[in-house]
Amino acid sequence: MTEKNEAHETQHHIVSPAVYITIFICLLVFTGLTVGASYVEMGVFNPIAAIAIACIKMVLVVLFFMHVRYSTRLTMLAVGCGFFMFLVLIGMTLADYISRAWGRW
Amino acid sequence: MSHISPVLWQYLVKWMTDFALFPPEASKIAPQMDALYFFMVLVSLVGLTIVILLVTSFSILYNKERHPVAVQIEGSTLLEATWTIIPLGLFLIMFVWGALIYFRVYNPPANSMNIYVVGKQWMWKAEHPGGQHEINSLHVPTGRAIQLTLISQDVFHSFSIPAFRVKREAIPGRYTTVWFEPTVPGTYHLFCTQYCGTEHSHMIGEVVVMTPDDYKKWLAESTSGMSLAQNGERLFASLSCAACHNARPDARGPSLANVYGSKLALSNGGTVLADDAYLREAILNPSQHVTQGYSPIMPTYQGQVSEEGVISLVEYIKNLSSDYRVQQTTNTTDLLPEGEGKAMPAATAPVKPGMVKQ
Amino acid sequence: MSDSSVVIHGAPKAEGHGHDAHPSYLRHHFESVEQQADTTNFAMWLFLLTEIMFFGGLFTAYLIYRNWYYPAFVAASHQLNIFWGTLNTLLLITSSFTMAMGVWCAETRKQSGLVLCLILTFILGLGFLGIKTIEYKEKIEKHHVPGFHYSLNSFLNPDSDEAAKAAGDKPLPLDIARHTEVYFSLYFAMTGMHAVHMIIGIGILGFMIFRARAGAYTAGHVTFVENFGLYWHFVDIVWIFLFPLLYLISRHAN
Amino acid sequence: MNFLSKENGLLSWLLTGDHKRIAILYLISITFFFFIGGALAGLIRLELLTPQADLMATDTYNKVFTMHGIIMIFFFLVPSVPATIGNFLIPMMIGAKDLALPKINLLSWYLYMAAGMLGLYTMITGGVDTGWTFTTPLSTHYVNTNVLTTGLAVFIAGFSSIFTGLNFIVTIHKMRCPGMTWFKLPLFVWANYAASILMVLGTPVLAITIVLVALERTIGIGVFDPAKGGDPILFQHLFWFYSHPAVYIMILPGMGVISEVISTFSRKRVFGYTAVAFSSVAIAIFGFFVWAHHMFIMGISNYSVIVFSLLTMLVAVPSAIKIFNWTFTLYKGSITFETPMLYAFGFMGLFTIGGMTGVFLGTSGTDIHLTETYFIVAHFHFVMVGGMLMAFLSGVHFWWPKMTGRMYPEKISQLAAVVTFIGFNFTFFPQFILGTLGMPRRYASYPPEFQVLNVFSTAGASILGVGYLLPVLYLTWSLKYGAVAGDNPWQATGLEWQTQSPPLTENFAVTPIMDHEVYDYEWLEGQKAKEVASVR
Repeated sequence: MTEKNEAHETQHHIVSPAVYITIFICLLVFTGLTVGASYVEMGVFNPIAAIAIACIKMVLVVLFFMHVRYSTRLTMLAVGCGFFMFLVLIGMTLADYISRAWGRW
Repeated sequence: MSHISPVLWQYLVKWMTDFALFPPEASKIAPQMDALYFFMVLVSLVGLTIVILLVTSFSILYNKERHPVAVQIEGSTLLEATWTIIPLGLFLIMFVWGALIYFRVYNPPANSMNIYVVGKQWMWKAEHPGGQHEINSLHVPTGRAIQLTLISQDVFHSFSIPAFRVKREAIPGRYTTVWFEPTVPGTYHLFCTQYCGTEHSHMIGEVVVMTPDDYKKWLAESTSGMSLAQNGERLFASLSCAACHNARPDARGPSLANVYGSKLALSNGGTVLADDAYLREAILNPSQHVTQGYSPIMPTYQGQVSEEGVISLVEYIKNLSSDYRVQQTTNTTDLLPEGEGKAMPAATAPVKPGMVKQ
Repeated sequence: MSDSSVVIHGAPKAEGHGHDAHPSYLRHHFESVEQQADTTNFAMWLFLLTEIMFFGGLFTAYLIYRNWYYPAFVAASHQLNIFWGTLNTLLLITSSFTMAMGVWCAETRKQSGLVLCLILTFILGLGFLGIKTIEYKEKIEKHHVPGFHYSLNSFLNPDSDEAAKAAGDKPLPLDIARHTEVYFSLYFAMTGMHAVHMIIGIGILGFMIFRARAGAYTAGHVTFVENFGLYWHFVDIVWIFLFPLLYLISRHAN
Repeated sequence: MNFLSKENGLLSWLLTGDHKRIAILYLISITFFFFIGGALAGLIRLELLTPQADLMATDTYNKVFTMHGIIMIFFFLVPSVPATIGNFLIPMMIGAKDLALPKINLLSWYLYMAAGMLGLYTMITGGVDTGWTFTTPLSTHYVNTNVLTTGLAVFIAGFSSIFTGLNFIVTIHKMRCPGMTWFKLPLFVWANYAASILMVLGTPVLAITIVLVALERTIGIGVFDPAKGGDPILFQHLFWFYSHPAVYIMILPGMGVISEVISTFSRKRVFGYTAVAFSSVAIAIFGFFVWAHHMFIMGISNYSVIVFSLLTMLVAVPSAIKIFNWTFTLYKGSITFETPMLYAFGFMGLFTIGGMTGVFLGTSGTDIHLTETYFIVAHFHFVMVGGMLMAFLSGVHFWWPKMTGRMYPEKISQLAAVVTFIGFNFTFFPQFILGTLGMPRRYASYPPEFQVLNVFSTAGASILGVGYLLPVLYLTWSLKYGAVAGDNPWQATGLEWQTQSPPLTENFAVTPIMDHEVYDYEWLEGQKAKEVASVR
């Protein structure tokens, strides 16, 4: 199994403070952006922008603060799996609610 | 059998002959559903027989005495593909067949007769369009498509008529529908099948299927004097609906004549089919369903009208094919035709000049 | 697990079981420190997956009702103070940063740095909860807590309410205003669940500060700090989504 | 010296980190809860002997069936095979010394016990009558029984289950012995791995749903309350998002047991190992996509009905694959008929019926007529009792020599297996007919024409009760008087059989190396020949 080998190579990858600081600044900037964006009238793009910025922030935190960028494939798979099921829960439930409005058939 | 007491014997005979093995088929959909049911029973039996036969014959052929050394077999892609694809094919047939029946059961024909059913802990209340009320029973004629519009006042209930093979949940706060066409006169069980609290098992009743003539007789005997629509008209007046929905040129609300079944353009840009569910929503949550061209001034009637009241209003609006009677209602309360009971005085709200139609 | 790596690193040790060969923190059923660290790290990730699904139910409910009751959600969101919300976001992101730095300190065996980072994270977390308390208190005073005493006044008469007035809200009809209660139900359920996670995290942080001062994490065994870091960042991520979803639904003039 | 005799005293058990001891603790506690649930089932059957609600009032009956459901599902079926047999054997099967997280494992048992005690407390102090499904708004606004404490019990039990599942996944990924690649894992491990995925990803959704129900009941938030604009169907979505995968949590480990048993007693590699392994994972994955088939008549959109019905058909296929693969494992084997094998045959027959009737319910058309009736009761009892419980008993008998070092008495246990099978069919087969007739579930009283079949069912339940009591008696007896089992009484190939019985605390004296294929009976013969040669 390769996961073990990878683990040996990557487990003690120490992320440097410079990376942390860069990410931290990015997060602050995106926080400002998301507050600013909510004051701009963009119609349907308001929620899209808000979610998109939140997703970018999340990806930054997950990849660097949580070290997924330097982790084994197994960890990446697990994270992917978690988000996939999260989307299944939301997506398939919402699919019911959205299609209810389509009328009977 | 002389040593068995005759009373006990009679009791046993009655007991054994009374019991049923298959429910009566009393609706048009029942034989169709049973066909699918028996198809699936057949498939199951064949499948089960195959498994039992194989297990038994392998057990006999390859038991330790007869076959002391096992032959190691890795597997067989061909065989495994066979028993993947054949069940899948059968299941897909069942799926399509089942979906077709599902379409039929929950897709009422346009000319069906509508009966409203309100479920509450722990009884079923049926409201016929002619104003006949029934509790824990439902009288229906043969040879006619009957549509039930169900709603619950409190918790989930489920309206089940096994002899018709139909069932639908009555949901709090929303209409659901189901339809059937009874074929055989008789009395059948009506159950609440969704667990609804202490007296759940007492929320049962009977469905009486009658010939059209008997049904007419029954209707005449059990009339309460006022049809649902008339009841709705009275409510319409007492809630002063006609103060706005009066079809005058300066009316602040849209005309309701022929609104049922039409496509409405809403002020938020969407269009919606004005069906029972929509009418109910528009009475209870009007600000979310403003017809295009009108201001959102209609107050909510949530808490002011019972579910039965909403049903009457919906039935009234459904049958409204001209604005004549609405205008009559606003002009005077005395002009109602005989037999409709005395309408409550229409308290017209003071008209504010700033709130007229845009 | 490749045969070679384990046979080389693991099997001979297992036979010998000499205590000098093992660090004290290696538990008996693991073959090597790497395996132990790897395993607990993976376990932590799996636990975070359960947390994703836990909040998933709330996010599903939120999305449905936001679609159904958008005007009510907009009006209700104007009751949240954007200043406190943004400040809280900044606090939490900063605490995430200090936590990440703490992990770095632990990995590079800087004991005083680790203690400092943990204390900073602890204080920032408490600050977040403090601000949350201020916000909750305001909601309680305005009767915006769903339930028996829920008041629609801010939405029926926005002029009587500073926050609504400031946002330029128009009076809502009763049937729309009613649904602000759904918003606040979700607001309290989501931020409440998040706060519960914060409180648990802060409790563990307090414990870790004491252990870190005793040098527990700077002697080579950093798994606990790393795994707690994962938890703390996850709580941060939840807030990263809660903030725009609850506070920023529509701040632009209607 | 073994894990049982290594340390003595109550504390050495209550504070143990040994997966085998925790498994024994679990085995004792789930047996306790099984018999409480079973007693409640007995009360239900007695009440249904007559059409009137005469043995107990309807509200008592409602409490009895609710507690029966909650205890059997959350305190017996969900932990049954994973937390007992799985806990005991998974580390041994993969050649590890323990589960990856022994403390979490112990915590899981304590959470389970706390939840169980809370459940019992609820039952004693008035019970709860919402049905195990906690349907809103009934549970939030209309009943005045102990919904909160029951909810808390289920919530805690959920975390117990999450921790067990998490522990298994981590262990299976990270703790395998040298040479133990994924495709050398016994199918029992695969099945538990699949079930664990469901536990980890599904259970939290139940947890948050219960929290929302509790908040709605106490302070009155409006998420599920139609009066405040909430949607009670959302509760159904969230509840079944867990509770449908939960049935796979219950059945998958049982399927794993059957794979092991059938292979061992026909002395043959499982036919199509890969297909069986992947079908477990397929069930776990597809299991997440079918939850709304519990809501076909509940007012979800018709488009959803079609999609969920189709996906349900797909999830039925892997189960069919398993049944046929087991059948063909027998082909050209060398079959013996010890008790575990008899239970496994029972499982195959009953699970086939249970699975096929599941297709009746997954087909949207027939579901309209059959759902919420005794048909569905019979269906899930065929899967859960006829399937899972048979598998559980099969597994307990199969690994009893390994766990205790003693053999169970063969003749009487074979009798018990046959009695269970007969009693089971008597109890639950009539319920299919009752359901087709339309008899609704959860009824304390019913129309008189249903009585004959109900009498059959109750009569069968009494036979079934005997069938379940017998193993408790003779297994307890065998602890002291049973024949000494030896390391590998069945001549099975799993790593767990290559160590002593009962095993050492650290399972293996020397870390094993998996140098042969899984279910490799020729390798086993070779080993035996070597041993014989070395003795000579």
